[in-house]
Amino acid sequence: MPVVPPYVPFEYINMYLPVIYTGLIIGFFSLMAIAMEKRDIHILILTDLVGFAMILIVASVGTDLAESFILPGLVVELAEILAISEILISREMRKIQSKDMNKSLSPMDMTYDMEILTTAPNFIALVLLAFGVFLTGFTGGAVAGGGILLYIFSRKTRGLPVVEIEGISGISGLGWCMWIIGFCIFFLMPQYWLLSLFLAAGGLMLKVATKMGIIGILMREEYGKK
Amino acid sequence: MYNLMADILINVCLAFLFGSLLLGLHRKVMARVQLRPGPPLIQYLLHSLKFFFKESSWPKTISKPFYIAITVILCAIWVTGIIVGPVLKGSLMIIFGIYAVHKIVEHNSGSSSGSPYGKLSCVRAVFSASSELLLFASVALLYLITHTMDIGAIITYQQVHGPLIYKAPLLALMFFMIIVTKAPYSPFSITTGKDIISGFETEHFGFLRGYIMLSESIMWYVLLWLFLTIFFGPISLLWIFIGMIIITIITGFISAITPMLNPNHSVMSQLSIALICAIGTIIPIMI
Amino acid sequence: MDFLGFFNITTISIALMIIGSLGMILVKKPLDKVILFSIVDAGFLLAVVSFKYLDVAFAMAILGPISTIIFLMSILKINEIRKKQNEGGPNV
Amino acid sequence: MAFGDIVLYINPFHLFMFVTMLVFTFLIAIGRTETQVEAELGTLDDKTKKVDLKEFKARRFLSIICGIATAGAMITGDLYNLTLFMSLIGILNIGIISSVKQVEVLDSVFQYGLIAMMCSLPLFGGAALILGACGTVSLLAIQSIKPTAMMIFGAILMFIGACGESGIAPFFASKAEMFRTPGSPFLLIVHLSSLFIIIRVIEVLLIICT
Amino acid sequence: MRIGDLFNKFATPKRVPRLFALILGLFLIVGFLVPMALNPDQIYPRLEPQVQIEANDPAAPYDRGGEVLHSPGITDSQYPQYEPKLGWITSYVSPLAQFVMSISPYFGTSIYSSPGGLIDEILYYTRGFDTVLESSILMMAFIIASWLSINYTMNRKNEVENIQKDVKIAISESDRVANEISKSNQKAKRKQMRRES
Amino acid sequence: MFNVFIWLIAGIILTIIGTLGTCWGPGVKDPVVRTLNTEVASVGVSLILLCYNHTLALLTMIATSVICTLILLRAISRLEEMGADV
Amino acid sequence: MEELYFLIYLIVFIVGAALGLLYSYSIHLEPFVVKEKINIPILAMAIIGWILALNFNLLNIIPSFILISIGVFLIGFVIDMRPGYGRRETVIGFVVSLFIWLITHI
Repeated sequence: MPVVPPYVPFEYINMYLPVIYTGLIIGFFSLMAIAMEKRDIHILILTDLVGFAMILIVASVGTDLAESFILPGLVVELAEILAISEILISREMRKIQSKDMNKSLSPMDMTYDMEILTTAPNFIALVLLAFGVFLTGFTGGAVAGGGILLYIFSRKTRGLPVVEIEGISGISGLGWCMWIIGFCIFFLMPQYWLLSLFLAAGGLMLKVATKMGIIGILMREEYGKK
Repeated sequence: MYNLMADILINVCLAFLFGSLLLGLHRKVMARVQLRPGPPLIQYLLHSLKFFFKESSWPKTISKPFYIAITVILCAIWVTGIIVGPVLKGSLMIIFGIYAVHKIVEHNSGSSSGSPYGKLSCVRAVFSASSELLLFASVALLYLITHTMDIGAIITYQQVHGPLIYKAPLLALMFFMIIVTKAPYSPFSITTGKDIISGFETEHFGFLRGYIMLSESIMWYVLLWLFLTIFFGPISLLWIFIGMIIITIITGFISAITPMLNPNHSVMSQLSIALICAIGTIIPIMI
Repeated sequence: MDFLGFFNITTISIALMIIGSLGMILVKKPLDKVILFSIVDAGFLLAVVSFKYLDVAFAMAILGPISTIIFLMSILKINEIRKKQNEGGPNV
Repeated sequence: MAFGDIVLYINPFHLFMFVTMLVFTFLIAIGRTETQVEAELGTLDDKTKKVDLKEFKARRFLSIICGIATAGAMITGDLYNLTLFMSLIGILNIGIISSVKQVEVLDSVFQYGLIAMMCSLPLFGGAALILGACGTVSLLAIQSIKPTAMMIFGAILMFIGACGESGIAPFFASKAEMFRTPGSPFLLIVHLSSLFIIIRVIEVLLIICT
Repeated sequence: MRIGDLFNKFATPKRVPRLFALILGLFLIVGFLVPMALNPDQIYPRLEPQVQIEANDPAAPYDRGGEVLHSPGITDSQYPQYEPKLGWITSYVSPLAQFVMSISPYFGTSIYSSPGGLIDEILYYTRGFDTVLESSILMMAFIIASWLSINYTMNRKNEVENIQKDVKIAISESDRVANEISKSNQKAKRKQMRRES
Repeated sequence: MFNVFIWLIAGIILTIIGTLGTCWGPGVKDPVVRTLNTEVASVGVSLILLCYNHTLALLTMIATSVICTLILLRAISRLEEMGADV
Repeated sequence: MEELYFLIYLIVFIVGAALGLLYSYSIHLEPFVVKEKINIPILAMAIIGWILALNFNLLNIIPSFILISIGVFLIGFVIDMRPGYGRRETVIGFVVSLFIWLITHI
């Protein structure tokens, strides 16, 4: 059985047109909806769909390269949504503050009366972390990050203290350094590829996972206990 | 015996002197159209020389390295423009880049001074850059016709096929719009409009202003040189000079009789011209 | 006619997904949407299983509850906020 | 010089742009911000707008990264890499302005951010269409391929993306309004990066379309 | 001037994203008229879907040949001359992944996404620079978001400045209230005086 | 007989239904409803990725779409809490 | 070295212009006058200058660039006097020399 064909298989060529047209259609729909929409938060939500259209167009090529291009696309979408939603919030805060200095803008505390928040998260988070560490790389980071996020969340909603933000960003910086060193070794001394592979994969995993963890920490106010 | 350094030096001096005279002529033409006597021809030159001997002062509010460096950068890029254009007949893309840096200089010399007029000019520089770059992209469309970006190669192309102004008159119009935009007091020169004093030059005194004026005259020379060389084919230096004088007189007329546009309107009308001309050029190529 | 042959994994999962998604779009209450979303998710899990990617199914099975928890928490909070705002303006 | 499949694409034009970018980045690294003075309405007093130290540090960091990213975009020889550089520049431009206090400026940053997000569709999508049509994203390889309608479609998509990302007319308003804030070195890099990107994209389009 | 009004409308920041979306959306429709076809001569091609998993290959969708630490996998890269160790990463399988491989044929994805695998080859080695950029984008977005939230949107209760501001607001508020009270007092007094006079 | 095309078409249908639902579906004036509707489209996209055997991309997609939704929901709740009119 | 000659002409022109400006300022101190008479020496300078600049090939003995330089100097002197002065002289000189040029070339 051949492991890698010399050309793109016939099936992918058949699948190309439907998928790319789907991408164009959903891109068109969501962009038209944006053009009609008036409120800012709705446009932010709809840009998520524009990202899906992009992913479909990239994925339709159906090679390994296309797959490795989807990952940056997803990351860019996530990153931009995060940054822009934060800007939207701060803009509205400043607007309200300039109108009425007297208004409190701190988030409201909530009491969640859900049993699942006390029992499930620890286990799920542990499993996710283990799975993420096994996967490593970007995917592993995302999975492990989901675990960390859930853990922080559940602790927060139960009113327990969580780790400080500085510690987590320190780990993130360490991951970044590992990862860059891994890359340098790849290009300068390819004979040590195994070492650099582990450095890069581990570093990226740490980095992404801690980034996701930071999201959890950023949101600790919203879902805090009374 | 060919000496590159001497060539550069001669060309820079030539550009500075002739550019200043042309800008003086521009002012004179405007004055005559508006029934004023107007200053002497060499007034602009005398101005720019004068500023080098005046005392320089620094406002308290400036952003330090940029306030000074930006004028030097302005001077340096247009000297580079001379080297790439008249001296080496190099790539048009570099001149495109130089033009972009010129827009940056307009932007930053406005904002680095801390003056509100400079600030407004800075914002307007961003407005105008968004359309002027598209106009300048006419040089990119030339590539579709001539398949080269090299000025020397474009000249030889015109030797074979005749001047490009017959082949692509709309592109020439686009490029001419850039020249009009850069002319003082033109309807599109929103960055130096008199409603914001002198725009980005307001807070630059002494030798810094001298640098700015020097570079502006070089810029005027380079732009006219480019226009004549790209669209009128291999013509001698004498005819280039005569062409420059004619174009300056035309722009003088335009500047004298038109009011300055509101920034949005300026940008959008430039964009409309760019769009129409680009489409009008591309469609014949495709067919 | 073999009607039972119709109930294979493909049709069931596609039916689950399409019914779930149609329901999810037509239903207006956020909490109902979360329930219907888990139906869609179940259909998708079946799809992944029929593609024989056990580890992807595993990851989905873990991430599913997380998304449900997150949705629930957010929706509960938003409901609370809306209730308060209807009572007498925000942060009263 | 090569980073795996990503090869640098260099001629005098790119070197000029690259060096200019690095010069400006250096100036930003050593630069200080200006103090904006405005007259106040109703009185004879002046009102000064300053950039405080905390904000200054964050914005300078982002600006330097933006300068380096633009310099990289000038010399990269890979289409997909170029689009990634563009998105990086887009998000950095948002970040450089996002820490200001004026509501109007924040509003235009937000609108620009929305455009930057939508731009990921034309940028990555255009690059992927070109990949689908040519089988490669290396500019050196694309140069020798004759253009097809699909490649030109992808190229125009990329151009629309670059227009939105760099605030060329008719999408200039959201970008231009961002500049009504103090901090001239940082504003400079926002403007410079977008202009240089549009020039580079025009050049890349010419490479693709001929 | 109608056209002037139109130009002014284009220059409103709030309209720009919508305008952009409209233009882009309309241009996407043009895509249906353009003849599109996938060029089969791609770099990094892969087998048609589900072939490997149906052959019960334990490293299912990402098996690209090669023997662990003996021979490289098959990778069709753009510039093989710049990549002296091309394909080695694809062929490497970590001991843990080897164990997983031995127990079940359905764990291919996780096997090949743990160190050594196709995505590692492309992301880290042949197109490493893309990955640097991609995660720089993520990092920058996080820096922006966390800067904003730490300095502005979060922890508003505890900040000294905010407390000072709150105190100021409270003072001005009480001043205002006092003013209003005194004003109404005066009004009442005036009314009373008028009534009395 | 395992046919990828059935799944592909199912994915396409789901994506388009989800998009339409998000853009003009019932009750989308409420941002929460709109955000939840994007999940349908995301499942459709995931299905298409599955058909292409882009499984690593699929894993990442599942993780990031959850996080995206979380971020959006947080923004919505925060804005509503402030009483902002956006 | 065409550029070098042009540079010389330009410098000579500018020097001439500056001298003309200084000269006219020393002569005419009054404000701008709309009607002025033709000044004969200036007219002579203008005619000589324009003839030298345009018809340099008539005098083959002296190198042409010297002739042009002198001509350009005189032109500059006349053309750049105070506003309102030297206009008519310039026009007359230009017309005369153009006439001569046409005669010699046709």
